[in-house]
Amino acid sequence: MNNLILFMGFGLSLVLVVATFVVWLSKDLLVAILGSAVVSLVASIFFLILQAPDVAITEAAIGAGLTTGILLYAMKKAGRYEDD
Amino acid sequence: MVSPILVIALSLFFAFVIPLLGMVSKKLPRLVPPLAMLVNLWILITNIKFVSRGAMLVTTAGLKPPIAINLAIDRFSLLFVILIQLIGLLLSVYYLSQDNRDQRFYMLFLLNILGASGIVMTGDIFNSFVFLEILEISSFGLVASKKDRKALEGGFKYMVIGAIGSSLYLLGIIVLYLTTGSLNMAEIAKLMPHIPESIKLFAALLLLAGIGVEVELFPLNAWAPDAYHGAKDEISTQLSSIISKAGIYLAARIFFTIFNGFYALKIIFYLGVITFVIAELAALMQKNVKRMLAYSSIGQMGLLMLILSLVAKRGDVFVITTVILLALNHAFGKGLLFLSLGALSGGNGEYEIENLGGNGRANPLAGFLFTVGALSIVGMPFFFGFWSKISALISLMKTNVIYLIALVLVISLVEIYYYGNVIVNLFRGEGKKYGISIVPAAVMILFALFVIVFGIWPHPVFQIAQSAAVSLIERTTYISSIIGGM
Amino acid sequence: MIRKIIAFLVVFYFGYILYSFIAVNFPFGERPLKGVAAHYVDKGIEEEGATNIVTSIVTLYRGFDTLGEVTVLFLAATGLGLLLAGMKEEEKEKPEPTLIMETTTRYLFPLVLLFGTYIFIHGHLTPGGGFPAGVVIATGYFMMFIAQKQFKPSEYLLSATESFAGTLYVIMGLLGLALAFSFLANVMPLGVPNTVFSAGIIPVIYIIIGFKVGSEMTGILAHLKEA
Amino acid sequence: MNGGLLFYGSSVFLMVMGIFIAITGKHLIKILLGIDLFDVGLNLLIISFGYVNGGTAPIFSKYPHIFKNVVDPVPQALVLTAIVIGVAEMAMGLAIVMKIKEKFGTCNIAKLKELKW
Repeated sequence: MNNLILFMGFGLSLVLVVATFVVWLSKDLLVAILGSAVVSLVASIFFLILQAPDVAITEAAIGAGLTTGILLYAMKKAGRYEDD
Repeated sequence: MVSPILVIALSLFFAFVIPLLGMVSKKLPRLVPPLAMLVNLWILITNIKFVSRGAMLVTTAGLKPPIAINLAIDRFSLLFVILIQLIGLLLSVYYLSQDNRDQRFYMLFLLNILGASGIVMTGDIFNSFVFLEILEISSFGLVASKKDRKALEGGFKYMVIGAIGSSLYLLGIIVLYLTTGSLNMAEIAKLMPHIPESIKLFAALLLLAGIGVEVELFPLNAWAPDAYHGAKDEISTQLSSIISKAGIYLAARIFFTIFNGFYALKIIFYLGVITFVIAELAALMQKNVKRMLAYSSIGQMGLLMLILSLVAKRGDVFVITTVILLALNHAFGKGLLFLSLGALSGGNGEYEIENLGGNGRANPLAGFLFTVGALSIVGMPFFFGFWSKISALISLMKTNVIYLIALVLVISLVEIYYYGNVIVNLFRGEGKKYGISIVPAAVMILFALFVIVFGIWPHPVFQIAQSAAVSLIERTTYISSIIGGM
Repeated sequence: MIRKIIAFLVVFYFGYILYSFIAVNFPFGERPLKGVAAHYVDKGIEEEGATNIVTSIVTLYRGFDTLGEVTVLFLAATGLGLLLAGMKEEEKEKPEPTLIMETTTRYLFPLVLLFGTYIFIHGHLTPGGGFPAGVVIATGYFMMFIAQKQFKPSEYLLSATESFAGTLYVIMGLLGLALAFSFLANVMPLGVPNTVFSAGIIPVIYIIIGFKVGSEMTGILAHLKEA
Repeated sequence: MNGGLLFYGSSVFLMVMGIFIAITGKHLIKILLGIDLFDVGLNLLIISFGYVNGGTAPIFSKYPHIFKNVVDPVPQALVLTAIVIGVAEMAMGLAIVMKIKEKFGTCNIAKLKELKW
C-alpha cells in the first residue's frame, strides 16, 4: 500500500467522519439516510483498497444501494422528521 | 444410517416448499411443520445408537474439518436437539387447531426450530453465528407477528439488543480466528493453550455478549420481559422452551469445550447471581401474570447459568447433570405455564391478576394444568422440578458455595409466595368461562405428563442427563473424534 | 443532555480500549496466512477449480454457511411479508414520473438485468457472484418501481421463483450427499480453471443464488412499496 | 501515517458512533441507522484484519501464473455473509417500525410508552 493511496484514504476518512456526524445530528431523516449511504460508499472504496473486490461490490450494491432504497420506502411511511 | 445433516436440509426444504404448497391449497401449509418435526425426530432417534463416546462427525463439501464446515454431534447435543424438536413437534401440533394463520407464520416457525437445531448440532463457530442469526431474526418476526402495540415494542427491543449482541459475537469469533487460523470448534479448543491470556479474556467477553442475549443474562435481558409479555402465549412458550435452551447449549459448548472452563466463567457466575435475584424480586412485584412468568423465567435462567459456571472450579459431572435437569424442567414447566395461561385468559390478552380471578374454577382443566406447572417450577415433591431443585442444592453444596444455598432457599420461598398468590386467586370467586378445544388441551396434557411422570419416577431422565453430561465433560474425546490426535 | 454526555464518554472509552487492544495484538498487515486460509490459497484451485478463492470458500468450503445466509434473506422477506400483510394503504398524491425517466428506465432495465446475469455467471472467475448479482437485478426492478407508474411484478411468479430456487439449492446439496456422502460436495467435473464452464457446481449454485436473492429482494421492495 | 491508524481507526470510530447513535437516537429509524453504521464498521474492521502488506486480492485471473502473496480470503467470505445478514436484519427492523408507526402514530421513542423503555 503506497503513500498516495494512504493519503487518499485519509482524505476519504474525513468524508466518513463528516457523514457519520450528519447521520447523528440531522433532524431530517432523508439527510441522515443519505449520510449512511455515503458511509457505505466510502467503506466500499476502503474494501477495494484492502484488496477485497468481492466485498466491495457487495457492499456497494447492498449497503449503498438496496439498504438506502428500503430505508427510503420505510421513511416515506414512518415520517420524514425526527420530531413527529 | 441416515445422515443427521438431513435434519437441517429437510427442514429447509420443507420451509422453501410451503409457498408452493400454499398455491395448491390453503390447508396444506399447516400440516408441514408437524411432518417436518416427525421426520427430524425419526432421523435423530435412528442416530442415537451411533453416537457413543466422543462426537459423531458429519462433513460437508466432501472435505475433512477444519477445512470445511462440519457437524459434531455428541450425546449432549443429541439430547438438546431432540428436546428442541420434541417441543417443536408439540407446538406445531398445537397450531394445527388454529386455521386462520398466514402461511408465512409456519415458515418462520419452522426456520426458528431449524436455527435452534443448527446451533446445537454445528461444529463450526462461524456456522453457529449464522444459525444464531436465523434463530434471532425469526424470533423478532414471531414476537411481532401479533401486531399489537406491546408485541411490536417487545419485538423492536429484542431486535436492537439482539443485533448488537450478535455483532459482538461475530467480533469474538474473528478474534479467535485471527489467533488460531481456524473456525472449527474442535481445532480452536485444541489450540486454546497457546492463546495469550489477554486475547482469551477479550474473546470470551465478546462471545458472552452474544450468548447473554439468548440466555437472558443481566445487562442483556432488557428485551425479555417485554418480548415475553407482548408475544402470543405459544410464542412465549417457544421463547422460553426452545430459544433459551439453544443459548444454554451454546454457552456450555463454548465455555467448556472451547475455553476449557476458563476463569472468565467467574463473570458468568456473578451475572447469574445478579440475574437470579433481581428477576425473582421483580417477579414478586408484578401485577400482570404474564410479566411475572417472564421474570420468573429470567430468574430460572440466571440460576441455570450460575450453576453452569460452577463447573469451572471442578469438572463435575453432577453439576452438568443438574444444569440439564433444570433446563428440562424449565422447558416443560414454563412451557406449560405459558400455554395454560393462554387458555385461562381466553387469548384476549388480559393477564392482570384481578382479571383472572376465578377463571381457574370456571376452566378447571386449564386451572389444574397451570397449577401443575407452577408446582413443578417452584420444586414441590412429586413433580419434576423437585429433583432439579434438589440437585441444584447438592451441586451448590459440592462446590463449596454454601452461602448460595440460603439464597436459593429464600428465593424459593419468594417463588412459592407469588405463584401461590396467583393460584389462590385463580380458584376464588366467579370467573369467565372460555372453551378449550381438544388439540391444545392434549398438547398441554402431554407437557404436564412429562412433569408428573418423571417427577414420580425420575430415574430414566437422570440416566440420560448423566450420560449427556459425561460427554460434555470429556473434552479431549470430543476434540480427538473431530480432528484426531490431541 | 447529561445522559448523552455520559453515554458519549462511556462509548468512546470502550472504543479506545478496543482500538488499543487490536492495535497491539493484531498489527496491521503483518499477520502471515496460516491455518485454513493458507490451505485455501495453496490448494483451492486444485480442489475446487475456481480461480476466485473467495468464491470457492463462499460456495463450497463454507457452503453450508451460504445456505444459512440464503435462509436468513428468505426469512427477512417472509417476515416482512407477514408483518406488513393487510396494512392499509394511504391515498397520497404520488408525483408523476417524467417522460425522460420513463423512457430511460425502459431501455436501461434489460441492460441492468443483463449485467446482473453477467455477474453471477462469472462469479468463479471475477469478483462478484450470486449475492451482488441478485441485488443488481433487484435494483433494476427498484428503478422500474420508481419510474413506471403501472409496473407491478407478479407476486405469484416472485414467490414461485424464490421457493423453486431454494428447493433447488437444497437438492444440489442432497445430490452431494447421495453421490459423495457429504452435503454440498462438489460432484461435477472441475474442468479447466479460468474458463466459464469450470469449477464444478460453483456456477450452478451462483445461478441459483442469483435468482433467489433477486426474487427475494424484489419481493421486499414490492412489499415496502405497497405498504 | 500508517494503514493501521487509518483502517482500524475509521472502523472503530464507525462502531463507536453507531452504538452511540443507537443508544441516544430519538427516532426508531435513527436507531436502525446506528446499528447499520456499527455493522459497516465491524465489517471494515474484519477486512482490515485480513490485509497482508503488499498482498493482492485472492483472485488468480492470470492462472496458471499465481502470486503467492495474497490477502486472507477467509475474512472476506465471512464479511460477505455478515453484510447479507445485516440487510436482512434491517429489513425486519423496518417492517416492525412501519407497523409501530401505523399503530402508535409516532416513531419517537419518547412517545412510545406502552411498555417501559
